[in-house]
Amino acid sequence: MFPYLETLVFLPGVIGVVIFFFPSEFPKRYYKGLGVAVSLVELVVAAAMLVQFKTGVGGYQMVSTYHWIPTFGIAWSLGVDGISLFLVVLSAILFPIAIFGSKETKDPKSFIAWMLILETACVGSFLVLDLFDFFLMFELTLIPTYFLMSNWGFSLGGRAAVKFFVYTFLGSAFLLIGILALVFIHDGGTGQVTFSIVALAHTQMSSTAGRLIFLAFSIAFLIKAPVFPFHTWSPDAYSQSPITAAIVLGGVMAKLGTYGIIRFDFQLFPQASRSLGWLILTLAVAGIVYGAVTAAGESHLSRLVAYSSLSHMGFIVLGLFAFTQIGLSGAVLQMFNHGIYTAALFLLLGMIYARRKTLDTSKLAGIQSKAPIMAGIFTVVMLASIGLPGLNGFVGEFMILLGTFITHRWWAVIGVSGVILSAVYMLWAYQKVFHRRDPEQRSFKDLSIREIATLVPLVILIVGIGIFPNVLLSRINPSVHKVLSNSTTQSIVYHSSLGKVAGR
Amino acid sequence: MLSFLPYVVGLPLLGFFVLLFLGRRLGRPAAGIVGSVAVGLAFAGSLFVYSGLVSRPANQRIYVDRLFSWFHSGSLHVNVSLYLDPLSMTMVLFVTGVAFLIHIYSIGYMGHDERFHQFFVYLNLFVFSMLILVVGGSLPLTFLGWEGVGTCSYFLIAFWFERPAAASAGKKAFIVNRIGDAGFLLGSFMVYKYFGSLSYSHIFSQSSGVSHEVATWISLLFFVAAIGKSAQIPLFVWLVDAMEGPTPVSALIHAATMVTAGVFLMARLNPFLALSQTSSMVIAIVGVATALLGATAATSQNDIKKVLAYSTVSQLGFMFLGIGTGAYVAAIFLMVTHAFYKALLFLGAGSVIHGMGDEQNLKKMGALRRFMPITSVTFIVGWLSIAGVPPFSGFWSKGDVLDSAFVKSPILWIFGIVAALLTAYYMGRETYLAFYGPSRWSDPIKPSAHPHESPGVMTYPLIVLAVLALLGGALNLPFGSKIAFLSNWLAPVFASAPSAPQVSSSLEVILGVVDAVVALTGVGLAISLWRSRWDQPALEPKTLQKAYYVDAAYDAAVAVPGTWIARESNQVIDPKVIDGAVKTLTDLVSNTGKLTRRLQNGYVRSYALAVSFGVVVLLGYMLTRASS
Amino acid sequence: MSVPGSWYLILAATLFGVGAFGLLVRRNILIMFMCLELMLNAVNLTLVTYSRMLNDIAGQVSVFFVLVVAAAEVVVGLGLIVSIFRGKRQVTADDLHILRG
Amino acid sequence: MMYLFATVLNGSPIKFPQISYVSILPEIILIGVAATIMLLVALIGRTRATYGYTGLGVAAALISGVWSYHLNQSVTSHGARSVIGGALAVDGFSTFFMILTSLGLIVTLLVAEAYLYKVAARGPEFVALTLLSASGAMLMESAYDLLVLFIGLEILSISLYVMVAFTTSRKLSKESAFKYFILGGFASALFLYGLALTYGATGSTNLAKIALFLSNNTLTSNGVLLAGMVLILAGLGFKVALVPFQFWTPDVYQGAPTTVTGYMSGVVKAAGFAALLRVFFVAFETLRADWQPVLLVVSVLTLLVGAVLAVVQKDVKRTLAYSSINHAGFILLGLYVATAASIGDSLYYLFAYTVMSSGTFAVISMIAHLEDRTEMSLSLTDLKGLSSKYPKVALSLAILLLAQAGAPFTIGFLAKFSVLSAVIQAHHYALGVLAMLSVVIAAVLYLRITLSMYSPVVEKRDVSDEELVQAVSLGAVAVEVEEETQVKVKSKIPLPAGIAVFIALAITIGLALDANPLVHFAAQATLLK
Amino acid sequence: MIATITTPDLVTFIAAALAALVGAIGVVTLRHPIHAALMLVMTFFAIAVLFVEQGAQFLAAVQVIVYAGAIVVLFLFVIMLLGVDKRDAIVPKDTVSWQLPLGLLVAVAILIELSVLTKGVWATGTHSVTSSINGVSNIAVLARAVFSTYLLPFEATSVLLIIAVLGAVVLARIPRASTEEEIALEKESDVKEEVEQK
Repeated sequence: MFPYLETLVFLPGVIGVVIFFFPSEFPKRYYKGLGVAVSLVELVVAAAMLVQFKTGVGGYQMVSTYHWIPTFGIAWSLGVDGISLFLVVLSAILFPIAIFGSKETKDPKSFIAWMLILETACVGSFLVLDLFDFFLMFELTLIPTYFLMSNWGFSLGGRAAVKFFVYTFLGSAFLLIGILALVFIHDGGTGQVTFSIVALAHTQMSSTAGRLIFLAFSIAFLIKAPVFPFHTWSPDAYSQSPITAAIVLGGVMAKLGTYGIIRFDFQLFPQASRSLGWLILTLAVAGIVYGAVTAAGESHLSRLVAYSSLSHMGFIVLGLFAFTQIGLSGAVLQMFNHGIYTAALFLLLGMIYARRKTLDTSKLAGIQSKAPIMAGIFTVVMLASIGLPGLNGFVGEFMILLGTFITHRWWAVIGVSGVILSAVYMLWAYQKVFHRRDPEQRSFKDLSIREIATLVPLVILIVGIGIFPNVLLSRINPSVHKVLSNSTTQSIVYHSSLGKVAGR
Repeated sequence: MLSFLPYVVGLPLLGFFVLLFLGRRLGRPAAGIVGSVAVGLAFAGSLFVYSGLVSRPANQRIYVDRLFSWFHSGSLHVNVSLYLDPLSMTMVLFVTGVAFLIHIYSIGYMGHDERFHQFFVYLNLFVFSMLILVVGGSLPLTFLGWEGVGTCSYFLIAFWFERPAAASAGKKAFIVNRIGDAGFLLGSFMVYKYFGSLSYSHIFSQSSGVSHEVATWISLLFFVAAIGKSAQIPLFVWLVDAMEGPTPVSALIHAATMVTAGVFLMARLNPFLALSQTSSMVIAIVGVATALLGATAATSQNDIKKVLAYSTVSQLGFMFLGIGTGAYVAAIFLMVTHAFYKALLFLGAGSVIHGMGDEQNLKKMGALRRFMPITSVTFIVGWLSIAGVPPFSGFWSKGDVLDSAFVKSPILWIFGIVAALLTAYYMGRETYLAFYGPSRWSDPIKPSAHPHESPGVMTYPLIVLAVLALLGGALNLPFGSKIAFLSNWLAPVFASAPSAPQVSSSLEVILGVVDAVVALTGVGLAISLWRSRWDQPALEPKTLQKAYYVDAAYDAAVAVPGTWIARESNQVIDPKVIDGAVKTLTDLVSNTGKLTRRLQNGYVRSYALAVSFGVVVLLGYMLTRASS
Repeated sequence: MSVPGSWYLILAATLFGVGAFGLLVRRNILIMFMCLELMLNAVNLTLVTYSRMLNDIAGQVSVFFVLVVAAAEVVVGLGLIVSIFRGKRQVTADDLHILRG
Repeated sequence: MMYLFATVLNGSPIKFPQISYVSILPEIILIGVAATIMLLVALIGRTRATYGYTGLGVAAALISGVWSYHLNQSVTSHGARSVIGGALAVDGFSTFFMILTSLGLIVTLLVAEAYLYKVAARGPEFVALTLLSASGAMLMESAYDLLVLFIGLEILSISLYVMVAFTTSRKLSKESAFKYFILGGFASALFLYGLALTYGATGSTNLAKIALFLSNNTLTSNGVLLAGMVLILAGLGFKVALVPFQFWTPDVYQGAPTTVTGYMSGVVKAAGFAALLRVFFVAFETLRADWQPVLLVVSVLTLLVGAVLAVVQKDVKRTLAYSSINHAGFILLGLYVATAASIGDSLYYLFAYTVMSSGTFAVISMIAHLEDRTEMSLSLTDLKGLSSKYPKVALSLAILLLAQAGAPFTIGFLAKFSVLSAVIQAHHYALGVLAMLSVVIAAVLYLRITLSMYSPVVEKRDVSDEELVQAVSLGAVAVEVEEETQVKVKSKIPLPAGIAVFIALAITIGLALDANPLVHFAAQATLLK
Repeated sequence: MIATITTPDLVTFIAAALAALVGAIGVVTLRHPIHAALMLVMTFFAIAVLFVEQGAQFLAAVQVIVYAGAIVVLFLFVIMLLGVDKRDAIVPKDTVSWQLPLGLLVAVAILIELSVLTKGVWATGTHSVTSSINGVSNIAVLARAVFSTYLLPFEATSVLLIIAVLGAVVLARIPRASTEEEIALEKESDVKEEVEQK
């Protein structure tokens, strides 16, 4: 079989590295095209993988393993399941769009190279089945992002980049300790050093150890997502990144956190995930409300999106820790959806910025009368983000809240308030920016064909998934079911014996 | 024939897409015609579907059309399915019908607007959403329509978004509605939790299985949704602001159809209400209070549309009174007739505004009957109808509601009667201020304002609606069960309801007479007070003008502190407290660094001292380790 | 019988301490350097004493090497000092404290 | 002749030890080539071009490296041996370090080429001194006797004093040379005193004999021994810059010629650690309970001081000096854990660190050359605009710095990972967390340097740091990116330095992608005895 | 134990020890470098005496030749060369106020700690059998050791001497700023550095 996953993981990164070695005579204007082409190839491969993916199966598919550093028990192991599937597809969709929509003129060579490396890091993080590899890829995302942010970002991009890097790195520090602790506890029990998550899933440990390691893992993921109160890097990072990077940051990289929770927290520490779920749920709910309220007071659009992401990621985390099939499926679906509409929002912000050189709501007004198409598309995206039924944001949100309501009623009740508040800040901002009349009556060009072409795929996805979310859900559900049944089986086995699981 | 239902729903959607992509190219009036035709065909189609439904025996008049699976996970299966029963059929019919008329009217009314085609884009989308709302086969699908109409309402209120007031009003409507939506969502969750499904056919077949408490919770949560959508106390404030939208919008959305969705929802969920006397009572009380509040506020408004807006609030209150007292049919009956006469009144008001060159202040009108004969006549029909003067439709429908209120509790009835009296009065006041008395519009500043009758495209819908308002009572005349068409038609829907309160025919006659007298009294009062006068501050107290300052209270209690909290959260808590904590940590590091680096003072002796010091410490430690 | 080795060793330790103390408190570069030599001599004394106490030649051999090292160090060190302070009237270590922090 | 002389003196002949020249060939080559260079200078005279001498030096380093590798191979197949009367050991450990030293030496010499051009008159001497110094390092690394160790240490140090002082026309250079000399002398004295006390306590200076003595005898009074051990620790700790013996490091690193700084941070530190390891794990193995807590405290302090003080610095070389202190703490961490695996991990770390650090200073030195400044105190702001002027240089530096920070797909990451895994495997969780915290703090310093490289030269009003931070956290500003003042300077990157940096980069990334060789290599080097 | 010590030994030891100590203290305290250097010579001599007292005659000789004869002379040369006449006292207004007390404390602490650690037992090693010093003559034993066990370090010291020569050559040849312009530049850079540092 064609090595889909290997191609997906390595293609962009390798080409990205090669680009660094291109001679300086290579014409600068071709780099962007090259970047788009490579990421489109990636998209095609991802689509082919999507077609190959068997529905109704819960486990990993297309698994391949290569023993990388046998001394440390490290293998290079790839595999895809319903949870990672659409995150990979999401990355494959967003990268060509982001690169195509980029307007960076400075040093396009490095820009494209870093973007492609970032794609490898993102896709790799979703596809690897080995904790070491995951950590490697998880960390690797920081470097291109750091450079993109500091070199092509806004005036304070450098500082935001450092803040972002250090903050997330701090989380990773705990993650690494957690990984090692887990591996060596497993080693102590079985005498086998391995980083394979499949093998480590059945590690026996004391509940205290489980909880501590769970927290070590979680802190990294909560920072990455971000979840209240570990979010303060995100407004700075989102607002100071070049739009292209912000798309990836908000669209794809935030999902690394929630993906990590499902893949690692739930599968490796089912006990602790449940016993400490209330803590994370509370943070999630606090984030939903806090993010929305703070967004309402925000006047910078990118920062507003950052706070809204805080709120939305809160929803996703809520769905995860509801520990219901509905909530978890909804959360996985919502990860994809959030990526789509956040990316679209950032693209639109980029277009506004290109015209007005500001994203301050107090300096923008009356765009709708000058640019109805932009306003229309913005409205659709905004409504998707608010969670309007019929658009993609709704189904996930509904399932999350429903799933949470079943097991954690009061958290869901507070979470529902996010539905109200999201309308408040979004419409408020929309009114300021698009409605009213521009007091200075400046000209404002509507979207060009190119820009529309950038946005249309996303709008189609927004509407399409809003109506036919089953296309995704039918692939997501079996894997989610497996995750949940694994964790419940495990919790039973934990009290009796390990034999059953091993036999399964 | 029933299978034609998806096309009925789909036609406005088709219209929407055609107009969205080709609207600008079609230009005017073609875009308007396309929009109207789409809705017109939908109306025709719904008649066709109706004939299919009515041909079935009464107890089998439920048609479920499962189109495709929307989303599923675990035990949750939500389908996109249409659920047609007499209740939704009624809604489909009057929604498409009234909407068709208003579409036609809009061709004239919006004729000069620069975003003419866009108006129809929104209108068609609205009709589609409204249809989904009424025929949706499961709670999420209803919610889709519910949110869809809300969104269209937002678009249309803010249609003239260059005006800050319009933009704000649109936003306000959406946000206030969202509060209700939260109730809807929570209600749905409760339903799923206790029924394991969200589709109506499943829920209704098992509804008797839940406890009183659960039923109360579910019905109250949905009532929260209804309060938002149908502008009841305490969430009615958005509806008055919504008058910033074009008048056809006010007529269609904020009078005839969307705002009644709450009533529809409660009627749809009657099995739960049937199980919970508590929530029924709550609904009735909220309804009658709203009716009274709306009516009193309407007596003192000077804006021609705001009177109608408060009137709508008040009438919706009547409908909820009906729902709360168990008179579902009466509520639906009132809803339908209200759609006729309120649409008529709004369109009439629109005609006046159109003719007056966008003047809305009643105090600057007067004597318009001479210039706008058709408008004034149809408006008067609307007035008498809403006032409940026999034999206009309002008399019959409102009478039914009040009757059941009387049976339930005379106190409710008394409040209802007072509200009815006021209804007749304030509409009379409006009619007199607009069409009678001296003309006050010859404003030297605006000499161009020259009132004129509206074109045929606007007046014909008025005439049709006037006829409907006059004769709409025929739908459910209280003269024996055979003529009570609506009651029979809707009976299967409300079969689970314990028993609609029955009044003895003699009492019914007495109450009818009382109603008529009250209506006439109101009319007489209006005539006597406003026939020759137009400025009576004593009759227009500030408190009523401001609708008991509820809006201001919201500003003070929610908006101002809300803004403050948001700003504080954004500018103080996030950067100073949370990020501040992070920064404190980083500062701790850098300050430690700054302090420690002072030890590195540059003198080589000091470095040697440090080395020696290290040796001293190490030796000191070894002292503890040395064997004796 | 000769004086016990420990006396010598205590003397050496004291010399070492005095040398170290001198290094810590003096600012004349040359004198600091002399203190270093003093410390090396203290070590030499220690080594010779141990050599006697252990009846082992290794200690004396060590002294031999230390002498060579000290010589080399002095040559280079003084060369360094000369090249640094040539033409300056002052050889105070405290003048050299630009690098710090 | 020798034999005759000896017979005359004393009736019995002197038993000369068997000299295995093969085993000390690397040192011999270095010393021999150094001497040859001096001879050539005397014969040919000086030219401004020093290619020839550098070439000779590199060749010597290369050959001695290759030979060390050969020794390493033979040792792994035939087992370790001690040579020349037990004074030297040839084992996996020493050969590992000798290869590392050769590598560092090659990088240093290649980079020095550009620097030497500026001090042309003394170029050959510099090459010779570097070779001699490296031979001292190799001696330290293979020494099996404290006395040999001391001689090696002095060979290394004394030549280093001269190298640091090579550009004394600058005040900073003078100061750093002086400080290094005085403190180095002090440390030597401490070490020597420690040696003397150890000798007194155990009756020998030979590591094996010390170990044997200690395992055979239980001392009733081990005070002298402990004091000796502590003083030796202080003396060696000085060389590898452990807290509190680290004070010289920032000053000297900053003031020394960058080439020499690179050499110090790489080769010298490696040699110091080699000595430390050898002494403590061979001679004082039995005293583990006594020195382990000391190493714990020292390594924690070293980690923290290195990281925390680095982030408040403004000078690039000074910052890197603190970073090297932080690295030393990490290496020591592995020694503290003191399992076979952890020592291998420490060695791996040391190798990675030496390569990365040498490479980093090589780039810094290259920048000095490109900017046409002989020596400089390179502040962070001086680096601004570097990326637009020399993108390749900037990228190389960025990669090396990030590797030092522990970025994935570099040996820097694997190094940190392996040391940490040893720490965690030994259940020192809190220590692991602490170490990672120091890594996070230290990351700031690397990022700050890259940041200034990639930020444009802005000729605008100075905005204070506080203001900027304020602005970021308020998000109130969406200032446009200032137009850069584009200064395209087309200085040519010197080829030798380019090769040096390339070597460093290739190892940094290449040995991370295929990690097995180095992992095995380091693991085998743990065969200490 | 003291009773068994012969008087000449005791007297010699005490005299030499006193001389060494006085010399050392003199080095540390005397203000003028030349005086300090002379005091250093005294210590060296005293130590040489102590070497002889312990049977290390050869080393005593070397000590006198190398230290007193060569090293101190070198010191004196440098003092003359630099023409240092500025005196530096041990206690003048010190820039680092805590240096002196702390230095004293540390030095004393090291001494105390050492003596406590030893508890009078200084040499715990076993007596050597293989390389005993009770040989024919001190020089012969020493030579035997140097050429057998310590051959390698002995050879290595030659490298040290090369370095010493090389170092001296290099350091002596360091070019001074030759032209006036360069001197000006140097001063300027010095000032700049100082400013930067502050």
